[in-house]
Amino acid sequence: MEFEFPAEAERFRAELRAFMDAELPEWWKGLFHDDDRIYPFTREFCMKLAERDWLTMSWPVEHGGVDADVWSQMVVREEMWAAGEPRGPQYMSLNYIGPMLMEFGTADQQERFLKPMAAGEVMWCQGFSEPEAGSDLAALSTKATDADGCFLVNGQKIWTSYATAADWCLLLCRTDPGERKHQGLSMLLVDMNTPGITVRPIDSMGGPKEFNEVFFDDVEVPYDCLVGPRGDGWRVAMSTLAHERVGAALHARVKVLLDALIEYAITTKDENGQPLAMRPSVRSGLVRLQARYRAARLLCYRIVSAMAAGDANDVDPAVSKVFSSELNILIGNIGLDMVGARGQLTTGDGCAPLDGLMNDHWVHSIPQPIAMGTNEIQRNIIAQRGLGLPR
Amino acid sequence: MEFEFPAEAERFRAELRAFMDAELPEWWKGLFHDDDRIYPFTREFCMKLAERDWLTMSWPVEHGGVDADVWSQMVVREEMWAAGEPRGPQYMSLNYIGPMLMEFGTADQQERFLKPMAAGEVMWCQGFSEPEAGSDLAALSTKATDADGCFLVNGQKIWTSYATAADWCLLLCRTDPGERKHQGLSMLLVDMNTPGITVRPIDSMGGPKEFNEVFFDDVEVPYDCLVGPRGDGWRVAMSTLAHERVGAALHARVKVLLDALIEYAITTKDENGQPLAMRPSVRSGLVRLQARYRAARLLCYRIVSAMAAGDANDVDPAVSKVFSSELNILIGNIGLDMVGARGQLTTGDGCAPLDGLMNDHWVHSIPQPIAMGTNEIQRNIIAQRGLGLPR
Amino acid sequence: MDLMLSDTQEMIRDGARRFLADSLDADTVREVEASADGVHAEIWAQMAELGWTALALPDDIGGGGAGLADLCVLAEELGRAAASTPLVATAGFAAAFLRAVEPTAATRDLLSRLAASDAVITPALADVVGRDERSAPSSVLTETDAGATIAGAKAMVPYASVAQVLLVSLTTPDGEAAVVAVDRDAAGVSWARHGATGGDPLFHVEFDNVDVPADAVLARGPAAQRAIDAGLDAATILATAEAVGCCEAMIRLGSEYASNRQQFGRVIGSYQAVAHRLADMRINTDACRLLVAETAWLLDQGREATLEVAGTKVFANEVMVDMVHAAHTVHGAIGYTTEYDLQLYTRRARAFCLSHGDTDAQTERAAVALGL
Amino acid sequence: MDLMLSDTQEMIRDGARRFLADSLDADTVREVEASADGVHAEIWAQMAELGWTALALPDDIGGGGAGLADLCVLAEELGRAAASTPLVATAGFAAAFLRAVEPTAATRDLLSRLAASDAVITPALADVVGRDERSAPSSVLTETDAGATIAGAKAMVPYASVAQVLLVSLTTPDGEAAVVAVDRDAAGVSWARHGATGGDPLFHVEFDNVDVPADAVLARGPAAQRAIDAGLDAATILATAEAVGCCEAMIRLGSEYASNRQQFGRVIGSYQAVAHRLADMRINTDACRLLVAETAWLLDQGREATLEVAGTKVFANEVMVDMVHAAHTVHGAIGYTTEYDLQLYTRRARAFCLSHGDTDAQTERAAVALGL
Repeated sequence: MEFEFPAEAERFRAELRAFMDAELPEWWKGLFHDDDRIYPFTREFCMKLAERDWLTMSWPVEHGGVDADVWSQMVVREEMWAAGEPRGPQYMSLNYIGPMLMEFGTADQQERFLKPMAAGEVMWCQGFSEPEAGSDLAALSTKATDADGCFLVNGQKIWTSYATAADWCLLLCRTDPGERKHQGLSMLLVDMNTPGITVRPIDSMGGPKEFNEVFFDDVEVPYDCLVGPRGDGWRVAMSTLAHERVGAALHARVKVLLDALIEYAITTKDENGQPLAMRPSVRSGLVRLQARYRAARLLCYRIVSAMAAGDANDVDPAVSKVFSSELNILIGNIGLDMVGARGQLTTGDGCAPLDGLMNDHWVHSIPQPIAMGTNEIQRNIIAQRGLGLPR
Repeated sequence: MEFEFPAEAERFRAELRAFMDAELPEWWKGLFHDDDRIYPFTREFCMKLAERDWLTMSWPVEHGGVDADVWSQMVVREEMWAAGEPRGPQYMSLNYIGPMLMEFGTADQQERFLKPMAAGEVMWCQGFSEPEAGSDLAALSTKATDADGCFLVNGQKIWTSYATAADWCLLLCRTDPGERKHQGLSMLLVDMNTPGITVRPIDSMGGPKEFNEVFFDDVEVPYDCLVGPRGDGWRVAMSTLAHERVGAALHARVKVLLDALIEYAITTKDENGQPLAMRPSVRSGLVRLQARYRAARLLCYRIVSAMAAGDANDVDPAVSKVFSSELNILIGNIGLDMVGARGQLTTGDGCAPLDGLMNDHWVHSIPQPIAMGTNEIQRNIIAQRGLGLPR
Repeated sequence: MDLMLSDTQEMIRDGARRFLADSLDADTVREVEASADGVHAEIWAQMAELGWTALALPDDIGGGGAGLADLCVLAEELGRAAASTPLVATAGFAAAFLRAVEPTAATRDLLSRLAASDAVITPALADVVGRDERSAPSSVLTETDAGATIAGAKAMVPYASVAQVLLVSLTTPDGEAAVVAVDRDAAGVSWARHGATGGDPLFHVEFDNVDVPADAVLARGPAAQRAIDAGLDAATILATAEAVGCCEAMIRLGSEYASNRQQFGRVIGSYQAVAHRLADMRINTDACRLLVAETAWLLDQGREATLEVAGTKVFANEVMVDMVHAAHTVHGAIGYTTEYDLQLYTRRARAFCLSHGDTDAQTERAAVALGL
Repeated sequence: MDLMLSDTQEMIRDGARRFLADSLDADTVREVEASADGVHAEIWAQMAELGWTALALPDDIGGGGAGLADLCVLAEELGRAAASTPLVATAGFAAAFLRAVEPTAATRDLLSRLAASDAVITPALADVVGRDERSAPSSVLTETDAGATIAGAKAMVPYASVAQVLLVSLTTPDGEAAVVAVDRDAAGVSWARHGATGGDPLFHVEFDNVDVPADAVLARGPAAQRAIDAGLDAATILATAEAVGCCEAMIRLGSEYASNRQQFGRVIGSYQAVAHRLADMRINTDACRLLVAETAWLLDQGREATLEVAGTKVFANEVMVDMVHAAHTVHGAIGYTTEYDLQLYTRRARAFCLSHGDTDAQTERAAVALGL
């Protein structure tokens, strides 16, 4: 066992941080905020990452990557997530849409789609969930039927982040009948500028930009935009989601918040001149968070270690996801209690402690136990695949 | 609304406490401990209660009670449970076996069985659970078949508290076939001295006296010991269990422990002469427990208020049971942490804080979320009957 | 001992529920939240007309002669409807504060305005630099020949833009506490709304050498502190009753959603992960309501109830934080959208946990009251 | 960064698991618990023979040259089997303590006895009147012409009846801390077993003016305190590894039971109330194990790790208390019986949470280490 990053990964981290310090503008607070500058900025930022070979560094050289080792990839994930994911939607392209194309795409598709991804020029969104198909994804009903030399897509997707800005959509839909509901699905690549696509933003507690509904009304999708075998989209999707789960470094944001809270506790004094850090609840709260941060980080690294050792399994990512998302909830709540009554004031209010950081995090933490497979589904996976319990 | 006991109930409480202070011997620590004096003492104690009309005071006058009001009954429940239930198994006779006989028994059965109960002369045990029928009580398989002018009982019961000391057993068994599993059950009154009954004590974490298995091997039970309609035992049992749940004053023990912990915190000093009460974790722990104790008490009183108002429901007892049993777990754990490392020492060890009270309570609290219908079953009841959720 | 609602309480509950069902739907709540004052002025006016806001004031001054326990029944209904009104500030804090200070012509006048339901009187306690309402203020009261002058700034003042009178806590040059009734329209008073996540509109209020008459100083020294505590205790319990109403709404929404939403061919409410979370919400909400009722009853009896007020708040803070996340878990993504109503309640519940004395402050008060 | 077990660690794990499966079934654990010494002497002797108890001592003194991280793998296996051995006391505390003090002939001798696996050396730190191991002792060390004399009484001394040497913390007449190696068989030493719920036999040990040679005083003043801390840190992490093993056993028993027990026509493990509790146990146990591994690795590197030791203990205390009750919930009544094995583990896990620095003590150490 070894609990340090390789020296070259740490050197890379320092370089990357310096780059980000220089590139991230003052106004940048993270991806899901109400600011029109966000998506254009992420595109620009990704192109700069691409110039340095840092955008798709984990990809093989043939596809525009540099075959980076797993710990350098972890450095990227951590630093980006800590900074509120300035890559915007493109983390999806490089983490799992690209790898999916490498696994299931034709040579033509790889040539056509991977290059722009590696250059940081294209934004993708993911069209999986539907109103009636959330945890039960295989219940989806968006249909692609055969028309004149192309698919004709009709249906509706929901919770599609980035759909207002995206150039392409990775669409899971039903092309064929099947005996069981996860049969007959196919994965399509859909140009978001195709006529018949309507995007309706859904306002959320986190702001007006977080989710969308996407409606497909007789949308023509060329046959050469089918990835993987027709009717075998479920397998493609599952492989994709497995990549998605590995990509999350949810602990990295916790570290940012924890450092901010520790500094706040040390530097903030009450009217008797006593620093907040002397309050017993603050001491025990920060100690609990610090230990849990360590655990969340190690649970995430375990997945990578196992992958590197060729010993990956389905359960470890589920364990990590539940633990890290609940830690994000916990730090929001402990942090709000720490800063006190004014924690309910929002970013920009002159009286808001830490300029509303804890309130902002609290709001954005709410969907974490729900997103990327609810924690209930994860616990089912742990119980059934990890402990052998019956369904 | 009114949040005080009636004055006469409080007067009665003072009288009862004085009586118990005089009657409870030094060695008495509660019902489930390893001491042969316990059951004989409870019998003696109950006869003294009976002399004062306090044993079955809730019963109607015709059956040996004094028609006591509900709040005086609550006083009895609280004081007895606070003192570790010195009535022993007889709380069952007066709380629900007697009332069950009043509801379902024949005049002869009432004459025969209620008198000795009211006199405090008889101990009953409850033979419901079986190895394969726990939460799923209706799955029980102990059979009573028809023989020469009597039932012949064969089967096995488990978790039968007091079976080593009991004179009679309230036995739920299967007399007839039924389409559904809760049909064909009957309630029998079984003399524990009948040949064919074998009692095997099951040692538990709480000591050697807490549970038993009871084996029935061709046990003859006269037909006149059937209570309620043959085959309708499920209804009799459900009515009985409803009475059982109302009877619990689990909060009363919490009050005893809380008072002991508060006193301990105030009087115990660390090596710097600082009382334990100045520790932040002790302060917040005791405050949390105190608020929860109040809530547990009120949730219990709500059941009684609703009954008194003729407005009882199934959900309130379930709410009360979950809350109070979890509070008993919580006070065990907070209490152990408060007294520190030596909390793991057992009663009688000279170094054990509070003579092992918290350790003793911790052990005995473990089955509380399981007993009297597991908290999972109670939550099902709350969700289904209280919130209208589907099964 | 009787924990059933009284006939009066049932009447209040049913009346309020009917009234709010007719006059306040969720879209109206959204409009109110987006409005400049952040208050539902009409509902407040109608509540005043119905005599509800003066319900708990003595009948000899023209109030309803009922108790705080009765008012809590009303507050719970407001919480269920996510209604934003100055009830907690005015009928909670101001009424209890004014009844706790030494009676003067000025306090009698303010009380009779409350009883006549024609004033919003709101506390301005937390200084801009302080932590909360109980932190010693740095805003200053200086006596003058004509009366007194106040200078400073307050944060988190509820409903300041619709208030007629502010009850402002101050420190005198010799370090004594004082509370002054300030005409909100007096020269030198200005206000700006905070951005905040909860349901009550909160304001930053500046006092730029505001002159007040001598009789506007309602209390000084320990008496001022005691009266503030009395006001805060009543407000805390009333706010907890509102929060209980929010929890009831969360349970209602969650139960409806879980009874209809299907996944994997089953209604999700049949999964224990969902059903048991809702059951726990039921349990903790019931516990909170009973703690509120008992505490309000004790206050109505004039009993010392610091332990009960503070303990109730500590318990409510703890369980409501959990309930907020449980409610979102039950709903999945839909509950996070602003189109759906859940967020109206979860934001209010979370803000409640931070308000009216946080867990640290109330734990310490309760611990002292427990003799620790 | 590599969180997979090393080859050595896999070998230790597999070897220990095989060995314990062959030599220690649950009935034997019950016999050991009921025995006078409360220790599985044979297993200890065989572990010594296999070189496991000296595994983490440097090879230049005859140890195995491995690290605490490796020893933790062994400790977890002992926990899974509910084995009671002096590993934590001897290979944990004593070894780390002796390596932390100024080397003398006496410490070298003790270390070589540990390396040769022919001594049980156990800490006697907590005074009868103190709270825990870190409380300043009132037991006294007085210097004499011939060496020193110690007087006092210690509580909670693990494995005293099978120990050869006790490492006793004392206070000198001028208030300085000191640690003395006392021959357990020296005149004036007497012991009696505590009644306790955990797995380690604990003893009350009296020192009735016990004479020791001058070189038995191993450390004094701040150096003594630092060495005690080093010993306690190693013992804490090793004990946490054992407790992780207990949790693994609780998960194993719970999963087996839930996979077989039927109620309402379904295996109870198919109910989320059961399955998700077990899943949470899996999550928290994994988290504990990784925290233990990282912390042991830091200690092996000679890094400052107070924050990590203390934080790991705080986390373990919190989650293990929950896991104990979750495990009993999964099992229902059967888990409460002594015939069933669950109680062997839950009693150990709960006692662990109270031992090796309770949450208060470790929280404070961690908070200081965090810079608070």
